[in-house]
Amino acid sequence: MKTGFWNDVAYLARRYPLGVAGAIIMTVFVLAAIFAGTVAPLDPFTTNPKASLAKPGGTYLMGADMMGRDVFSRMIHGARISLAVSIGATFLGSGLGAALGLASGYIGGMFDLLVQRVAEIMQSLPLLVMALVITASLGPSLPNTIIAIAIPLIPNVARVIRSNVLSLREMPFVEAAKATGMSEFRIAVVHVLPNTLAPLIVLATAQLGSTILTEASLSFLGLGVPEPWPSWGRMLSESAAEYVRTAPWLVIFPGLAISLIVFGTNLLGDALRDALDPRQRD
Amino acid sequence: MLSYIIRRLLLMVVTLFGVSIAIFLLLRIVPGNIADILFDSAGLIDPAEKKKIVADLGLDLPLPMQYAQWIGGLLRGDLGFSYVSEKPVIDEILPRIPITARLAGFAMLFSITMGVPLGVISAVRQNSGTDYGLRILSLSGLSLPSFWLGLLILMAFVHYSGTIPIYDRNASGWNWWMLQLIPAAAVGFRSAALIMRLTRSSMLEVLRQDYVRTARSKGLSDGAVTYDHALRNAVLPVITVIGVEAAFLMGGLIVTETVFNIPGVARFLVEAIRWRDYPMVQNLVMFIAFVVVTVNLLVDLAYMLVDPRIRYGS
Amino acid sequence: MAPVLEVSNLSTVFHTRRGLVRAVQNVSFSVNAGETLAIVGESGCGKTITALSLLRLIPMPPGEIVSGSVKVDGTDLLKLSDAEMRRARGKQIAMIFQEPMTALNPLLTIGRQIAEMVTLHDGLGRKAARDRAVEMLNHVKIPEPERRAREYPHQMSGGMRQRAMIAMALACKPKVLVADEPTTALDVTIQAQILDLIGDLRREFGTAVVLITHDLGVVAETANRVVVMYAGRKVEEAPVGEVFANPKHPYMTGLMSSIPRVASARGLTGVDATARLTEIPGIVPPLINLPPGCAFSPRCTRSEAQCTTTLPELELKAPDHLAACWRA
Amino acid sequence: MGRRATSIAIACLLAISTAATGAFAQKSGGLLRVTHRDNPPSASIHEEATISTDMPFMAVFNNLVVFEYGARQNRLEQIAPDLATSWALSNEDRTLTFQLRDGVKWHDGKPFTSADVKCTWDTVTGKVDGKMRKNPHKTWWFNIKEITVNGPREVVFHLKEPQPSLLVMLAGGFSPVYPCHVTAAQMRTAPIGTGPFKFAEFKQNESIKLVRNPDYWKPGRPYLDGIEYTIIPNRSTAILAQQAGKFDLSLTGEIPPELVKEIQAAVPEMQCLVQPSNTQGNLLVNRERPPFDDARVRRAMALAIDRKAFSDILSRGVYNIGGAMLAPPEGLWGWSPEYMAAIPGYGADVEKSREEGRKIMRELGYGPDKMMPLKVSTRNVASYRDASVILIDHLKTVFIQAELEPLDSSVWYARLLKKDYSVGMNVQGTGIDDPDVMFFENYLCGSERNYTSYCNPELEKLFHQQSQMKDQDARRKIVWEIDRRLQEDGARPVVFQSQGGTCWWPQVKGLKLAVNSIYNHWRFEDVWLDR
Repeated sequence: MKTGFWNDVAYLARRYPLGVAGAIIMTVFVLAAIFAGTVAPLDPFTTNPKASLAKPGGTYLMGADMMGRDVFSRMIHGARISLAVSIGATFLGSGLGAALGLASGYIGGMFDLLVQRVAEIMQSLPLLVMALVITASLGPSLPNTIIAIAIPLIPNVARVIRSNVLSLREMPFVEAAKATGMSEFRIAVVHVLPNTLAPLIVLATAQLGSTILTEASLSFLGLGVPEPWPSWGRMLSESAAEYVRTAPWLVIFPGLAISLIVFGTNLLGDALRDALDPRQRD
Repeated sequence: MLSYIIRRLLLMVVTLFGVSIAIFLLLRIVPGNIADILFDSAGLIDPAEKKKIVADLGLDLPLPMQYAQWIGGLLRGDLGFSYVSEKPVIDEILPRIPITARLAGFAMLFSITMGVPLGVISAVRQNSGTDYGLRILSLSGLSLPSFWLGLLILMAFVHYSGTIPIYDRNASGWNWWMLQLIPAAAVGFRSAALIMRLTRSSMLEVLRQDYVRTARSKGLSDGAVTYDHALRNAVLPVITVIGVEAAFLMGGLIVTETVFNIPGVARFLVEAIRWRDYPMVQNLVMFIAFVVVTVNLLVDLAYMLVDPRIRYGS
Repeated sequence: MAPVLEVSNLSTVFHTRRGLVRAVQNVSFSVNAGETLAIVGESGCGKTITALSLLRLIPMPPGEIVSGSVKVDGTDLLKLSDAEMRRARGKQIAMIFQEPMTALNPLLTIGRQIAEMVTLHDGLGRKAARDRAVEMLNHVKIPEPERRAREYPHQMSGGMRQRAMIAMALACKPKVLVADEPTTALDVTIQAQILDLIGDLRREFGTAVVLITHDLGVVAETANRVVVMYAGRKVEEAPVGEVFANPKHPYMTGLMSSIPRVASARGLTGVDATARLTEIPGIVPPLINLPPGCAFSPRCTRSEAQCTTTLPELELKAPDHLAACWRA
Repeated sequence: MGRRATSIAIACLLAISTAATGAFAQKSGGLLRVTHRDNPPSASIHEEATISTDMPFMAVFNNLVVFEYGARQNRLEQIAPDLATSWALSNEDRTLTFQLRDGVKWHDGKPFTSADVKCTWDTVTGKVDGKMRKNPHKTWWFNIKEITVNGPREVVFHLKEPQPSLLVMLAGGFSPVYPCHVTAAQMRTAPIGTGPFKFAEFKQNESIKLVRNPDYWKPGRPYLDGIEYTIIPNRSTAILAQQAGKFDLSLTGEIPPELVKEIQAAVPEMQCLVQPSNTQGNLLVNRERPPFDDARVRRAMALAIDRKAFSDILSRGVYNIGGAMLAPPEGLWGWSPEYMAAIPGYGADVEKSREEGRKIMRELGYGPDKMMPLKVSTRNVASYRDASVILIDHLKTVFIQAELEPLDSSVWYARLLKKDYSVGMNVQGTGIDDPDVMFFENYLCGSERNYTSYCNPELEKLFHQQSQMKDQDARRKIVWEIDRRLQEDGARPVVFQSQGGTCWWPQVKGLKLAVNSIYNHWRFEDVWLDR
């Protein structure tokens, strides 16, 4: 059994080398996030006037920011924030979207019509505008940032799941389940839901990266996860960008981290799409 | 066909109506109104003065009445006055539209002219070095934060050429083109990457189709097969994505207009939200929503034009 | 009379991550002008790959034609340059496909797709090519050809589309027509019409037809000669009457016994028409790592020790009747 | 070291200005291009308290009097005529009479008269409803009883008590004379003044344009054809654009000291001045909410603050350390270094102060294992947040575990007003370097900007006493005493006094900045371009 599993892993690794690269990148970041406390050499919040804008090297592997805080330690703790935002928002958005799409596709009728209209309304409001208004009304904080980024994800997910459900409803096994007198709800949960998981996972992975970028954009515009939490977006925007000439490390490292993790999620997302959703396979 | 368009137009009206309610309510959920912001900017609060402003602007009226006033005006073509500049909203919005429209247009143009051919090349040379290179390029396009990219571009320009490609309304000639194209490329990079990926996978899908084999069995050259038979089919999903991107592009425009200091509607909208300038935000969002649904309609019509299966209904 | 199409020792392989797939091995056959050769077998036995190999339409990579020759009027297609091969396709050797819905480009009109062929090969101008397209549509008995030429594939029925496909394939009067399961996707009544049409045109143009099918009924009605393929190899070849009357390979026997219609329709002997319909147990083996002996032996009711160890050669088992079986 | 940077900059400045006045080669013409950081809330200087409005629109107007242009500091002793040609005190210094300039016209052609002056101050004192949306400088005029006119060329300010500083406030950039015949709404959008430049255009979030007033009453002025402010909210973009030569001058006080160094390293010919930006970081403690109603807790917090660290981190040591009043050498009223060293919390030995703070907290039952939890509220703006982060870090040294609560700007002042906070970090601006402005605006019992509700009637008597004093040196002694007591009481501990840089290309001539205020030298009538 075990060798079978590892064989499969080896096969997948050969089949999707880029996906493996993505998975490795993600794993590194996730591990860094989980063990941030142990990995980070310094406290990410402690300011130190003597280390203000210290160059990379020595105690400060990636230099220090204006406040004399260690950039490397902040990057590692920042992985927590960025991953929390992206995973949280993706889960929340995809979860709500899937529930809505499932209900809408399955119940149909007026409810479906209503959900579709609402989705259309949400999609014609620019995403960043919605996120801006939501963060402004809830106030800047980590959970609020997650909510603000998650809500605009809902309509897209709901639509994909809905169309999936509509085609699944016509499938023989659903017909068969109906014939056995299974309740509609049970059919929806037992038969239809698991079959929407593959596209859902594909869609969610694709969203992971873009949520990180949205958080970075929000931070750039002065919203997003507030100080002193070291979100990468916050780190490379605002004051950091101003010191780019004397202290380019303030901009380069967080920017690279964002690009790298988004790159990783995209690689992984592509591979997952290939593996799970044959219709979209390259 | 005609009835379809009429149906779509009706749905558009319903959607826009929904958008108007949504934005109206959203804005009023947000804590603080223009009076708070004005007082914040002056660093003090005199409750009496604040109350007066609120009353002057009609912000103490019941919500349905405020909504009716706004929509009533909107239907008559009267967008009201900006709370901040105290000028007619229309005068604030109109001059900014061409600026953003140009940027968005060039960005879209950039992303299509880059994305489609590169996607085709990538698909035709599937699994070659070129393909891998292009795929990594497109993935990085989706991975770079656009404002970061914009900042790096600015920095590079200042460093190497001593000029800075930020908006300059007096620019002309070659300079004008540079100032249009550089931000357009910065904002269009992501869309280009997206279109490239989509073109590639769509193209690969199409290249597997029977009719491509048929075309080759007829003795057509690879070029004719790829561009005449396959590409035509492959761009169909790309067209839909262009529609979806129209709404997404707005987000990119906001940060790009900020980085390149372009006085367009996108950045203006963010400022208006910050100032709680309701008439400005409401009407701008309505305008943007209108553009988005119109683009979607146009995309669907274009789709019909290109795809006979939909045109003649099956 | 020299055969128009002469295929000898054709072998095609696919390089996959799981190993080398020998899709076609040492297949030889020939077809005379105006004749029909049927290639039969279950799906997965290499028929379609053989057909595609004739036009060099195998995707390369992963596919590769490793040996053999495909001579049309004495010219070996496999030795042509890519450009020469493109000129040969459609002009020398044309093909029609199984699924007329997907084999036609949905975004181009029927007329344009036919016209494209003649513009390419016969250098006709736009107008002339268009007239030729209409003429060909007329030829394949499509009513209102003028109007139909302006229509898109999805506006036509399946049978109509296959007619259009045939019109396209024959537009340049190719010497060889490869028809890959041309009727499988069609209704039974339409099937007969299409087969009749192919037959008529074959006689009219003197085209040599290679008909790929798994339907022995079709074979019985249209073919002159039959090639039976199994697991990428030719296992039997004979004139149509001979093969039905006197099948030598147990695989052919098995195929025939699973289709009562053949027997009853033609009243052929050798198969008990009243016998219970039997299916061949098992499936076509995957073409990777085939066993050393006869590939059919695991499914064969008459298999014996030799079958599993040594590959049987094709031998004349009767006049003009080749088969590869130790037990035949 | 920050001190040195400033003094070099000043020396530089003096060198340029003498060179400029020495050679009578002023050239006319040219458009002065200036960067701007944000959209001014309006064009009406009387309604705003920000440099965003003051700097671009000051050149549209004239005051009654102005600070002498080119003087190192804005001070009572160096006040020059503007629309008033002369002024005199009488009635035991309770009556201030101005003789007004003849033949001055508003930009719309109407003549300027004493009625305009009366009108302006009747409005800002609240006597007349001028339809202004807000009136942030109302407290400056607490002492004005009445304004009367004596013919079109004479206006009289009747004061409740003698107040020499009134002239200082009248000379500041925030005290332009408004036309009586123009509505407040128009003053906010398209102002009319008598100044050297006429308002031409104000595009929201885009640009502000002024053009030369050909009928300016001062002959031969201004030199420039116009001034254009381009709004660039992103500071790095603005700085890069100026370095690339797209702009001649930056919005004053906007460039952090550290970046000024960076700019001058990159472009050595760029002229820059780093000077106090008239804003200070305050620790606001809600003394009504437990446990901060306990003076010992407030004192422990005050002892935890390392002001030098704030200055070092935020500005590489450039920010001034002082009390409520701007510290010397730039400020007129701040403590001398010797005086300051004796004030608790300002001593050199921070560790000693913190040890004392820890002792207090231990007595209250806190320790390393039992930290006092706390929320530090602040505005969600970089300068506020950065200061709060440092504050939180410092509070840890006295067993206080604080967490940052960033608030949207619209919520921040509402929360302050409702006293809905425990500890806040505020950055507060003051228009003029004068004790009357500072004390009456911020520390008077019941004043609107007295966020912490600090109320000390005894000290308030001193406020009035210093206000009425004519001898400025004697007055300074009292001001020091007031300031010391404010800090000792922890009324609103001043953590740092910010500085900011202004940069311009050498072709900008005749620009003379006073060092103790950023608000008062933007008339631009003497500025010219050597291009």
